[in-house]
Amino acid sequence: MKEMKKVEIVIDSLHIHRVVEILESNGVSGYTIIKDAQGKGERGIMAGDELTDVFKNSYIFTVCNVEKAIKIAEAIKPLLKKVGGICIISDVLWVSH
Amino acid sequence: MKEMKKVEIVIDSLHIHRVVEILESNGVSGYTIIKDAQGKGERGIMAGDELTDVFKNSYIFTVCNVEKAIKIAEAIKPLLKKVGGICIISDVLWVSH
Amino acid sequence: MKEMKKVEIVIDSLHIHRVVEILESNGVSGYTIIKDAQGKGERGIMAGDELTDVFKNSYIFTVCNVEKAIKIAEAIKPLLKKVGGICIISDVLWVSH
Amino acid sequence: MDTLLQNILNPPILMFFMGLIASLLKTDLEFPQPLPKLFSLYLLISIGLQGGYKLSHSGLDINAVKVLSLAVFMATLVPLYTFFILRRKMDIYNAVAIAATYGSISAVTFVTAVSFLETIKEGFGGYMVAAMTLMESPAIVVGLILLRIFRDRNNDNGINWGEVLKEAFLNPSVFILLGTLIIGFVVGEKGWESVKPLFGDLFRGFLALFLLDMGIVAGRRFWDIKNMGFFLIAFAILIPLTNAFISIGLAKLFGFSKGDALLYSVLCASASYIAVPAAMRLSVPEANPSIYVTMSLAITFPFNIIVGIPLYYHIINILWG
Amino acid sequence: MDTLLQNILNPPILMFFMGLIASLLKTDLEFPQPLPKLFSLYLLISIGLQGGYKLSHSGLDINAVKVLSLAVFMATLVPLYTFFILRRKMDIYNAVAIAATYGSISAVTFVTAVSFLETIKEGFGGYMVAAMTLMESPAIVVGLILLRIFRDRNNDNGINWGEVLKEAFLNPSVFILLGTLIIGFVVGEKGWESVKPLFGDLFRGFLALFLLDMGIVAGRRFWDIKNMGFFLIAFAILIPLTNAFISIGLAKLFGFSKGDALLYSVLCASASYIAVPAAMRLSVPEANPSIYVTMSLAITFPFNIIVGIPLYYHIINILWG
Amino acid sequence: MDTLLQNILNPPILMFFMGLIASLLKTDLEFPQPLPKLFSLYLLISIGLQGGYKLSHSGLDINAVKVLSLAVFMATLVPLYTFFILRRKMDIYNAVAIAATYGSISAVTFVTAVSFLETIKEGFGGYMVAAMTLMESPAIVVGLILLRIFRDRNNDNGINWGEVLKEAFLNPSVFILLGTLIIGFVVGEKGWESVKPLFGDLFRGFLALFLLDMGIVAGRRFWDIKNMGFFLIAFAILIPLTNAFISIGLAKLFGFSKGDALLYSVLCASASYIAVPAAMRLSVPEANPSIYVTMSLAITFPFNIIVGIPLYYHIINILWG
Ligand SMILES: Nc1ncnc2c1ncn2[C@@H]1O[C@H](COP(=O)(O)O)[C@@H](O)[C@H]1O
Ligand SMILES: Nc1ncnc2c1ncn2[C@@H]1O[C@H](COP(=O)(O)O)[C@@H](O)[C@H]1O
Ligand SMILES: Nc1ncnc2c1ncn2[C@@H]1O[C@H](COP(=O)(O)O)[C@@H](O)[C@H]1O
Ligand code: NA
Ligand code: NA
Ligand code: NA
Repeated sequence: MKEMKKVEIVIDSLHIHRVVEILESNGVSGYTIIKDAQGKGERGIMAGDELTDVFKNSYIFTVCNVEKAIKIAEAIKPLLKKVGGICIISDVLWVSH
Repeated sequence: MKEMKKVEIVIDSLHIHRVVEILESNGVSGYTIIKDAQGKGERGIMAGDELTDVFKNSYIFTVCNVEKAIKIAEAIKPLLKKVGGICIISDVLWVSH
Repeated sequence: MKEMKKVEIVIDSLHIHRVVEILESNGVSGYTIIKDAQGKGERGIMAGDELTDVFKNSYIFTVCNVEKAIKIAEAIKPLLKKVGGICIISDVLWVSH
Repeated sequence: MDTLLQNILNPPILMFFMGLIASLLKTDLEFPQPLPKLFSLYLLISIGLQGGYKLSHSGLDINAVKVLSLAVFMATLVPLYTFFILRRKMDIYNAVAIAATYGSISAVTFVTAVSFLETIKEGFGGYMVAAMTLMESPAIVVGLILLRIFRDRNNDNGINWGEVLKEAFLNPSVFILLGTLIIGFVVGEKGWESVKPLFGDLFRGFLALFLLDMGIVAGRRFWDIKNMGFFLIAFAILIPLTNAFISIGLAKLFGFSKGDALLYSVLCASASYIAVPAAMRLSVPEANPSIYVTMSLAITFPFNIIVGIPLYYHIINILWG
Repeated sequence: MDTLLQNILNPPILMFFMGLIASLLKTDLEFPQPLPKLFSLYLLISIGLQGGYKLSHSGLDINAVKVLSLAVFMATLVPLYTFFILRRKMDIYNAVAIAATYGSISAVTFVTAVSFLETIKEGFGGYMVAAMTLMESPAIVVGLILLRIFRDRNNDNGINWGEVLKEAFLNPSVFILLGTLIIGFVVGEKGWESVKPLFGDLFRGFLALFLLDMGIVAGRRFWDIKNMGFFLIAFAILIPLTNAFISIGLAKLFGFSKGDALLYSVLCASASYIAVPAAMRLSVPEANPSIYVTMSLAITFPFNIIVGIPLYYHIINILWG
Repeated sequence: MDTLLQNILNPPILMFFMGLIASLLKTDLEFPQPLPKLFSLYLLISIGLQGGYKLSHSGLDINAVKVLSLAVFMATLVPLYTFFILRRKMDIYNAVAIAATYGSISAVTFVTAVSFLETIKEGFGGYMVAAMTLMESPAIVVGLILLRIFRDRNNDNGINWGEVLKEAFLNPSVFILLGTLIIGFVVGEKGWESVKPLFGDLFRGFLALFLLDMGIVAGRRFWDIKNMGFFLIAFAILIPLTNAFISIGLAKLFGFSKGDALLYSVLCASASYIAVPAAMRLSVPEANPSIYVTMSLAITFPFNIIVGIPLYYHIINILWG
């Protein structure tokens, strides 16, 4: 089992493709997306009940090594600053296959 | 990057608003909800396939400091005791924005 | 609060029942499933937009003690090797109820 | 026997069987959410609009008032008497939950009875939908009052009555039925005609789709039945029969029309599997949902739509002569 | 007054009220996604096919060209003049977003006006749907040009124009309307007849379902209104009125038919709550969506379908004599 | 040429193009799940009920038996001969998966052919739906037997035959078709009439919606095509043609009616993209789904509904004279 980092991001659904671009440009081996998430934060409630995706969040996480995790964190900060959302990093053991 | 706690809760969808009340009364900066989750536990299978939300779970997590995390854990115990569900706490690094 | 392990698995939806079998055969006290997940990995993009579940992922996690976690990891490797997906393990505190 | 066949050999009922078989054979056939929700919302809206429209023709005469009062009467009586039967065999929480479940009604059972009447060209009053609406909530309130009275004081982890009453009187089913009843009542001929292609003509088709899903869901709970013990299985069949007979008696006594009598008996015989379970889960979490939902969904519902409806109608035919 | 009643007393509008009340009473009534998406896609496809079919009969004469040009004219004028009004009261970002919102249109408001015309048997040109389609995008472009011009240079966190223009001209609403317009145009009588049972006959019913959902969603935003300040509330009612009056004036000047005039005024008076918010969220994230969405969804939309449509029609009736 | 135009210029096919363009232009137009599932379930139920109803009139005569046997024959032959062609170019796993895909059928292609026949007022036998149902499963079984025979012994990570056979004969598509066939057969005139407004009249409309979605999904896979190599692209067009010609030959030989011949050839020419991929993913995970799904969804399906159907019909017209 390899020691890796899990990077989790929550952002409004309209901007999820931006996050994917950042992950891919940092050469992660993969990622998992859960498209429909609700939530609340600085920008208020995202109830996901609109006809538009403006008030809907998406959740995405990737498992990668610490170097990539840091690079991703740096790359994603300005995006979060501009459009909102959160990014957290934690330790995981990857059951390599 | 700030060291924070991630508090995750799984509970039947009908009671998710109770969890939200507890989180807000503890002044978390936000939370993320994934409305539709299935699962199995002491109370048996929650297949989420009924016409009612009685057999459906929801998943919610919040990122907050350790003090709040502990307060939330204490506040949520009686609810979980009564209606079921789980609550887990883990360490995360918040990529502050 | 008990120290436990959180075992997370992402696998294509068609094979989720196999994972459940493995978890139950290792006597976990429960598990939580999020049925619809998209993602990308070695096997390419799983956009979850097909008429079949072939290109859709599911996400499942269980909270259990370290012994079970290791057993599960061992038992799930061959499955992941054959059909793809990932499995990660992390530390959590279980707010016992 | 002939009516029984006639009842079974129509698409909705057969679709129910098909769904039942599908999940007994463990095929992956399913209607993922929110499709079942769409079907049930459609049926409620459609039955409400039609009911309101019919009501705007028939009007609320003395006869209607009579029917409505008897509806409320049974919706209050059933949870009461069943509670005391149940109490002998189980803890108060499950007793309350099951009593409330059988005191309330199942809209789809009602709807199936309506389309049965249409098939055999038997009329009924527009106020019957109003009667159904009135019968949804009382059982919940009665149940919780019983709980309050008989629960041992020392563990009164207080019910949130505000929340509960809201669940009882403002749950989506009740609200939609009420709202669409009013809308159907006020829009009149022209208004109804404009939405009839969706809410009128497609009714049977959607009922078939919904029953297909009901069959699937009921099938999933099928195996829970045998774990349930003889008493509860017997209860899930005998109580509906009892309620049907009582209500047919009342209907005869108060001179209901045949059609009204059937719908009335079906309402009394049916058990809730949407509104009440949600309310009970919130107010009596100590009760085990898989017991009361399985009883009403996997036993009473199929029993009513397959055997019950034609049986009750047969009896009514004999009594009304 | 009579037309007002006639407008209100039909199922779709009443369903909107029902939805509104449902969420004001905090019932759990809701249409979970993707049901609202299904309804809105259905309405867009249906209006497009019908429009194209009508167009294939009427054809694109000089009159049509006139209407289309005036449509584009107003769609460009409105975001311009409203921007300068808004700019006095708020930062450039929100000013741009709100201006774009009111410069564009609401398909459902249009659709409601169409069914109003059908109810009172007033005809209109097949090109009106084309007009609506043309009016969706300009406001977005105008808004972003204004942003580019007036934003202080030093923080130009560059707009991705490619993405934005795609959002403007290739957003799903515009694309579906355009596509189905063409399809409706080419398939002719036989083709239209084959899909009419779904896209024609069920139209009113689906509109009712969609408005029920719109009522629920609008109700959820209802309380945000009072936090919004007098200026924005006034704006959300007076600007639509102004746009309606201007457009009615133009319609009279250029000799529109009554039906065309109503639909034209309704388009100018309506505000977008799907296409534009999405585009603004992507290109002007600094603006607060809950302001511009609440204004168009919870104030302007209800105002238009309840008061606006009959009012504009009343005025047109007087002017056209 | 004329039939080709007639085939293309109807709403469903044009909607397919619209969807295709939508995703080639990268618009966000999409039908989120479970809407596509709703449409496909609807089409299966509708085709099953109609087929069963037609069957209850025509009955299962010798001619029907003949058609059904030839259906099974081709469903067994195609995966066999294609396997050996494929085996020369690729590993056994992908060879099996692709062979099974082309051995089975596509219900929507069939349905499109049915509505093509209706447009040109050409009749066909009620047993054709039964034929389709019989043709879904054999290819899966044949494929897995081939796998078992030719796979090198030393890595036999055993197939779970129980699971696989269930997937083959009890997958939702087969089950629904079978179930609704029976229901349509037994309910008769009255029963069918009661659900016809939904399952009959709306058929074309739903087909249009579904093809719109198919276009979107096919468009997404469009770019995968060029990564696929000449052989597989050629295979995805030439094999359907070959199967169509063989089946037309057989149809002529055994004296099928024109309508039956077309549907038979379309079934043989079509490839599965729902039932078989699911079964293959479970039983042959070593094969790459994005190959066999892209081939059947992005090449063979469009080819059949746009060029294939009118072409096969043209040939039949010539041969039948
Ligand atoms: N403290 C938090 N814990 C969990 N999720 C959060 C937190 N803060 C924000 N989020 C999520 O991130 C989304 C956007 O956050 P914000 O930009 O702060 O509005 C919110 O809607 C939540 O879903
Ligand atoms: N050990 C566990 N790991 C993950 N999820 C669990 C676990 N135990 C319970 N859950 C989740 O919590 C829900 C309610 O648990 P319970 O109240 O024990 O039935 C279950 O349906 C699961 O979704
Ligand atoms: N590095 C990763 N981080 C997060 N999720 C992953 C990662 N790699 C694979 N996955 C998930 O596992 C699924 C199957 O992975 P694979 O078998 O590698 O295609 C992918 O579709 C993703 O959802
Ligand atoms: Na009852
Ligand atoms: Na406007
Ligand atoms: Na084939």
